[in-house]
Amino acid sequence: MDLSFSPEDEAFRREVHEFIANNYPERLKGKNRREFSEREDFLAWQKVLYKKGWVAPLWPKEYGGTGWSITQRYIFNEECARAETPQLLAFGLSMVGPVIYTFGNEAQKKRFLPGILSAEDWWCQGYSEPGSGSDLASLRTRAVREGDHYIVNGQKTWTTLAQYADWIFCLVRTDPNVKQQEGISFLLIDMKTPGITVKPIILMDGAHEVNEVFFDNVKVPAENLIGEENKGWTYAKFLLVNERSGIAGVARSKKQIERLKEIATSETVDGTPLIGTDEFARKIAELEIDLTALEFTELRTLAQEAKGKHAGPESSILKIKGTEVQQRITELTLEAVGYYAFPYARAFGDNEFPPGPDYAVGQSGTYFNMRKTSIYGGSNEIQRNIIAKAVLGL
Amino acid sequence: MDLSFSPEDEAFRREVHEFIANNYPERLKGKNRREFSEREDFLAWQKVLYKKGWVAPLWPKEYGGTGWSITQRYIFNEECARAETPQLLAFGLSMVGPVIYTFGNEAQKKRFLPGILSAEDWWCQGYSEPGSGSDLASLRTRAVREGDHYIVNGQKTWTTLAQYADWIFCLVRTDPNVKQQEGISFLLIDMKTPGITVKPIILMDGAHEVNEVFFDNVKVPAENLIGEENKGWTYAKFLLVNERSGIAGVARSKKQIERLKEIATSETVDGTPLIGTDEFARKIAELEIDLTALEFTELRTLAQEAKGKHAGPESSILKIKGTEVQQRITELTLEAVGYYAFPYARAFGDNEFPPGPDYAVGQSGTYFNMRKTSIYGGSNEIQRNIIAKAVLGL
Amino acid sequence: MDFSYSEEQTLLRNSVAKFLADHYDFESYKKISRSEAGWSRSVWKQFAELGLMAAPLPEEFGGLGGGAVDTMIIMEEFGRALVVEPFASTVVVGGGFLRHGGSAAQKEKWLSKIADGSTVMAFAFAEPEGRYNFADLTTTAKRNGSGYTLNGQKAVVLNAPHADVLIVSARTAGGRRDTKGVSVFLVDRNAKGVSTRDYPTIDGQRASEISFDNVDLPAEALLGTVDEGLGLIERVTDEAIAAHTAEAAGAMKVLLDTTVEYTKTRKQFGVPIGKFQVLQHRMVDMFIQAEQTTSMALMVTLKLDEGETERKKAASAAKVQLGKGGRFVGQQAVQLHGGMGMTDELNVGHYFKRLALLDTLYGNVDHHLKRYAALSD
Amino acid sequence: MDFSYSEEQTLLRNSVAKFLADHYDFESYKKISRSEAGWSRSVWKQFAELGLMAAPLPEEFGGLGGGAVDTMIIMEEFGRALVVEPFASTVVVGGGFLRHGGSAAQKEKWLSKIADGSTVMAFAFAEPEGRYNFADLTTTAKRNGSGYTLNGQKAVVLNAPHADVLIVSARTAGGRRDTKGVSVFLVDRNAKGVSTRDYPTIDGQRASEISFDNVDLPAEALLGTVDEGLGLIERVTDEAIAAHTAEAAGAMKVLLDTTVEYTKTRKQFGVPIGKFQVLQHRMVDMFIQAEQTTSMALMVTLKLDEGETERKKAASAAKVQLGKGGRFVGQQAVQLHGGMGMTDELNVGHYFKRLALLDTLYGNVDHHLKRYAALSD
Repeated sequence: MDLSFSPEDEAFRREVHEFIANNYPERLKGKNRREFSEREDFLAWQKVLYKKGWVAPLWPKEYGGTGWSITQRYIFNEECARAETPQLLAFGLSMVGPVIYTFGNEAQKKRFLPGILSAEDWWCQGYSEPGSGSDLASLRTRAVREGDHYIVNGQKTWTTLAQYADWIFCLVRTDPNVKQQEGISFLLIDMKTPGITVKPIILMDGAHEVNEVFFDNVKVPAENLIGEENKGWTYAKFLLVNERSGIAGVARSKKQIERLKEIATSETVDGTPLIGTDEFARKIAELEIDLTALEFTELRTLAQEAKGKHAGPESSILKIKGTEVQQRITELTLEAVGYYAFPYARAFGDNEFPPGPDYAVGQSGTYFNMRKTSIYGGSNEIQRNIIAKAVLGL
Repeated sequence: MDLSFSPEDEAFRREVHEFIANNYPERLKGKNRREFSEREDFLAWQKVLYKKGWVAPLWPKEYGGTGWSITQRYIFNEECARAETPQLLAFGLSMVGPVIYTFGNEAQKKRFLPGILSAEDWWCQGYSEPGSGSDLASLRTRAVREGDHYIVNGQKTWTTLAQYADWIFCLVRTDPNVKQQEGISFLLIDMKTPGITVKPIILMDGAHEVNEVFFDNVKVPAENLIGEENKGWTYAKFLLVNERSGIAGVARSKKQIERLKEIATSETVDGTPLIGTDEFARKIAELEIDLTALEFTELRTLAQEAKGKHAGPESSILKIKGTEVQQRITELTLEAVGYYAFPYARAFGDNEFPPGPDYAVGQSGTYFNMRKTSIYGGSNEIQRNIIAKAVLGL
Repeated sequence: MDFSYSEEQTLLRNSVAKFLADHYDFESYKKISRSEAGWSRSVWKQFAELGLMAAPLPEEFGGLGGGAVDTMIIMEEFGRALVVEPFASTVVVGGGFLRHGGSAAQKEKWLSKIADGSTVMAFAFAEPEGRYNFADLTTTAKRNGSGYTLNGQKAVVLNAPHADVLIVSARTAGGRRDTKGVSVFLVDRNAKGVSTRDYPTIDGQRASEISFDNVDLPAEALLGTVDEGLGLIERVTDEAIAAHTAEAAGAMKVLLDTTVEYTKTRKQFGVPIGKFQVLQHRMVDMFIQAEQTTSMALMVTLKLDEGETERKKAASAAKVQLGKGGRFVGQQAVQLHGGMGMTDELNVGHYFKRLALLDTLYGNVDHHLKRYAALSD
Repeated sequence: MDFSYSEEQTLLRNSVAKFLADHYDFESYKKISRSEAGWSRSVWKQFAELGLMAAPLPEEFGGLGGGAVDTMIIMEEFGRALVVEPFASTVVVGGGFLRHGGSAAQKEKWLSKIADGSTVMAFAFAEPEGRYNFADLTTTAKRNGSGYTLNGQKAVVLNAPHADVLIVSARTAGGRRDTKGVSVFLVDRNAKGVSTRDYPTIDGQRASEISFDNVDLPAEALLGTVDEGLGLIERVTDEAIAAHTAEAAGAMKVLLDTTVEYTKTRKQFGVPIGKFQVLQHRMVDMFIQAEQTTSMALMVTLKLDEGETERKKAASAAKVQLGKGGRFVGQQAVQLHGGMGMTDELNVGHYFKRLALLDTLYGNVDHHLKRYAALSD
């Protein structure tokens, strides 16, 4: 039991720190995620990390992972968050990548893993459908085997950034005559295949982040099937648990709280900084304390994992508390900026400055947008169902 | 739409105020409910009100009610709460009384209503059983008709102050072969009947408030059946809704908040009164605001009732918010008294002064004890089920 | 005490509700709020024809004398329909300043114009660094002969782009944040030296940043007593809070109804999600919040003419309930609609955003908790 | 960073758990806590024989050198069993004062007595009007030759009835609440001028009101540097907070397990109530609170030897989690047990009461939120 960092760890921290300082892409400087508009904005940082070999700390070394200890991963995350590097998109690196190296065949690993690491291939996720949100297994997109191809028909929705994607990994129904979970397969589909249409969904903050994806007789080579036909539910669940474990976002939230504190130092109430008022100071303290507890809950989970125990249903706690903290940060930020939360930031052109201080711009949009976090990736209600059943045995 | 009081109302307020001042029983002065130990403590105030004809403001005038307007009832409640008169026990006046005058026959009305009003008969409630809490209809106490008697066997529990009771009103199963709700009858039982045993249950604050009541071949005259045999569930539900409507306890809670504020004025933090600290002032403000909203929700409900609409399932909101406010008051009072919440007040004899200021004595016990309010009378979860089903149609 | 609506009040509610049902459904709202102008002058005229602007105003100045209860009725229905037209800023705030602060001549001149819909007003009180303190002013009005010269900046002035007249708070004496020395003026939006930057707000309304650059104000621009404007502002904004509490209650009820309906039809795991107990109880808590907000709207409306402390406490209490209740109901409505609740297409997000704005307007929960606590001492 | 327990630590946990399972079930707890003495000297001796008092103490003074992690392990198990014996006040607080403030002679004299179980200590810090400020003292210790004369009143001194030695905070200089001028003394409970009034506490422990009436203290009664005791008190009580956070985590886990078990067997409407989704999610939230409290116990334990600010923040953060989590878990355990949860007969109420006491001890949630916020500036 020990919280301290070894001299090697400290050296590693310096290395990461310097690497970021020296290699952070010019095009991203001063931009934040809400200003990313082009494909390259999302990929620039991943490409830098890829060259360094640091793009996939969670992957096994043989497939391109870094082989870092928990402590090193912790340090790396902290340094990235501190420097406010953009978060890498999860769809390739955290979602389909691990599915491929765990359940894919050699040809698939060879074909797909390099493109995921290098960001040459942009992946998106074809899980949700209009009729199936939390009840994922009720999905209806059909894939019918015809010779060495599947013919896919149906619709996916809430597909994040599909407008940029090269590939989509899909859950499809290959056997409609068995129990729901037993007739699902996991298919990789080239987004350029004829018959695929992407239609934007605009969210309440005005963002075009998610899409509907329609499949009209889309021909997919059978070699793009992961694992066995009709065993897709197993891989899907593996991916969901894997997704949960990274979702706490502790290092990022720490940084966001720092930002919030800066804002609350600039904003004043009757001449005193907002952060100097009892009520706001207490709210921030409560938030930080919640985050500290979450951080150590995550560290305890990671320590278990390091001993070879795979993250189990307990990791749902990280999703629940992680998103609660993230949402609360945006809520307090909204409070902090006062009336300047009102202007609709997206109404202003690229070269216009919206009214109010810079830090206030878009904060209400972020607050609205972040409501999604307790809905996606298995809603927080579903996560509680999981804990109730799998951990408490209810 | 008008909040003001007419000159007549103001005159009524003065009348109530003076009546209380002149007639409050000597034996109760300076005592609070937690110090009531004898039967007469609970009844003294009821007897005074009975003589004045003010004991049952909610009853129809013909049965001994006061015929007051909503405003007068509001004023009466406020004045009683202000003077901290003890609350009258609900079992006779609010529970079985209305059942008897609504569903009982003339003989029953004549036999029982006067004793309820005069407090000559102490009533207790035989609803809950060890196996049936929220699921009241699953009760198993049996009553078998034999000639002009019922023979009752079974057990009731959580029977408040049964140790003093003359009568118990019971839900009993008279037909075990039909749907649960359809085989229940409503029976009035003399507590002195042979075969009845009362066993105390001690609560976590050390109080003897509730009991188990055992029935071993208890012979009950058939004339003590209310309404029809096997229709008891209808009367039981009527009683539960009736109980809910009085449960908000707004006037009492106002007074309790006043007390809390007095305590928070005496207690100091680094030399300033606790109530002068931002955080405590805000907590009290939140509580008062919640109570104000509840007060007007109750007034809106009463206004509907005055138009002849019987209190419906919406009244569950009064139970939920009323008990939440009551519990929160005890929670904040516990916080206010600091370390002097620790001494176990019941360990001290009648002539011993427990340590700490007078106002601190027994506050932790009250906090623990008040947890019952979200459990009894249909738990707050059950109340939410009721609203979900009956109001929202879910 | 009497909690029943008069026949006229019931008629008023029915006629507003019917008009909005016929002419102001969600699609109309979207169309109007996204139009270049950001409001509909024709709807505004129809409101006037229905007598809505006149309803709460005094009879001697072209009103119908319905007072705050009429305002409450209208605003609750407006909240249900997401109305963006400047009723609150014109009738409640503008009308309020004139009723409580206007000279006989000012009342004569302006109240009838408000009542017949020919004038739109907006209240310019906030400043970039003033937050929720109405006395925290850097805008100044300096004596200039019999009139004043106005200089300064106002921030996020709701409805200003539609307004003919701005009601502007400015310092006429004392230092920043002094309670004495605040005055209120009627300013022609097209006056020389007034420049505005107009933009849409997050909830489909319009607002402006406004600068006043040596704007000449005649003596009759002053509303109420010079230097004593703070009490007037508090009184009028307390009335506005009452109106917006009713508006919020209306919005919450729509969110509740929409959510209940949605969960009855949306199926997951083979059953309507409204059958899941956790969601049922969540909706019950939404119901409770909507009911408590309705109660608070009534409470504050009926207490507006009581003593100053009572009125202020009532308004702050209502605003706290509006803020907390609105946040809870809005967030849960989105949550229970799942992904669909996040979209621009559904009405849910729009009500959520309106409630978020109302949460902040005239001071957020923290501000009003503090105000309430200070008044309770 | 390393989060794994050593083999010795795992052994320690197992042996404590086994001893308590064999000798300290709920019935034993009730019997002990309701006995005249209010604790069991024989259990205390057995704790000593198991090496529990020695476990965290330094090896050079008869300890086993296990430090704060051993304390955490022991206290979590004690929390599970509702142990009333004065381990925290003797080993954590008493031991802590000696380790951080004791002279070589004091350590020599006392630590071995603590380690072998022959001395019991209690910490007399609170005063009737001092609330949670350790410097808010009216008790005084005046120079008297080479020693001191102690006068004053201490309130609600936990475990004092069992104690041989009292650790007493008193003012040696400065005014009430000055941070400088606080000193700490070892006082024989049987010394002349010490009088106590003993009583049971709500959670089955014992406490005393103590007055000191011209109690003569020798020079060697002083712990640490004269006038500089406040820092020492904060350090030691932060360590105590770490221990009690572990205790609370243990208590919460029992409440969670008990509640889960109860709802699996208790049937209503024909199904186990644990099948109702609302109760399931409530228990999940209890689980989350118990896990977060466990994490906080670990966090603060590992940060006790970091810099002062880090340590204080860690302790205050843990105490906030203890307070909030304990209240939620306790209240919900009672609620989900229904009427049974209200009774003295079941263990639920007893854990609930212990958690309520721990919520207040060394400062409640409000106090520690404020302390945390002040340290974050």
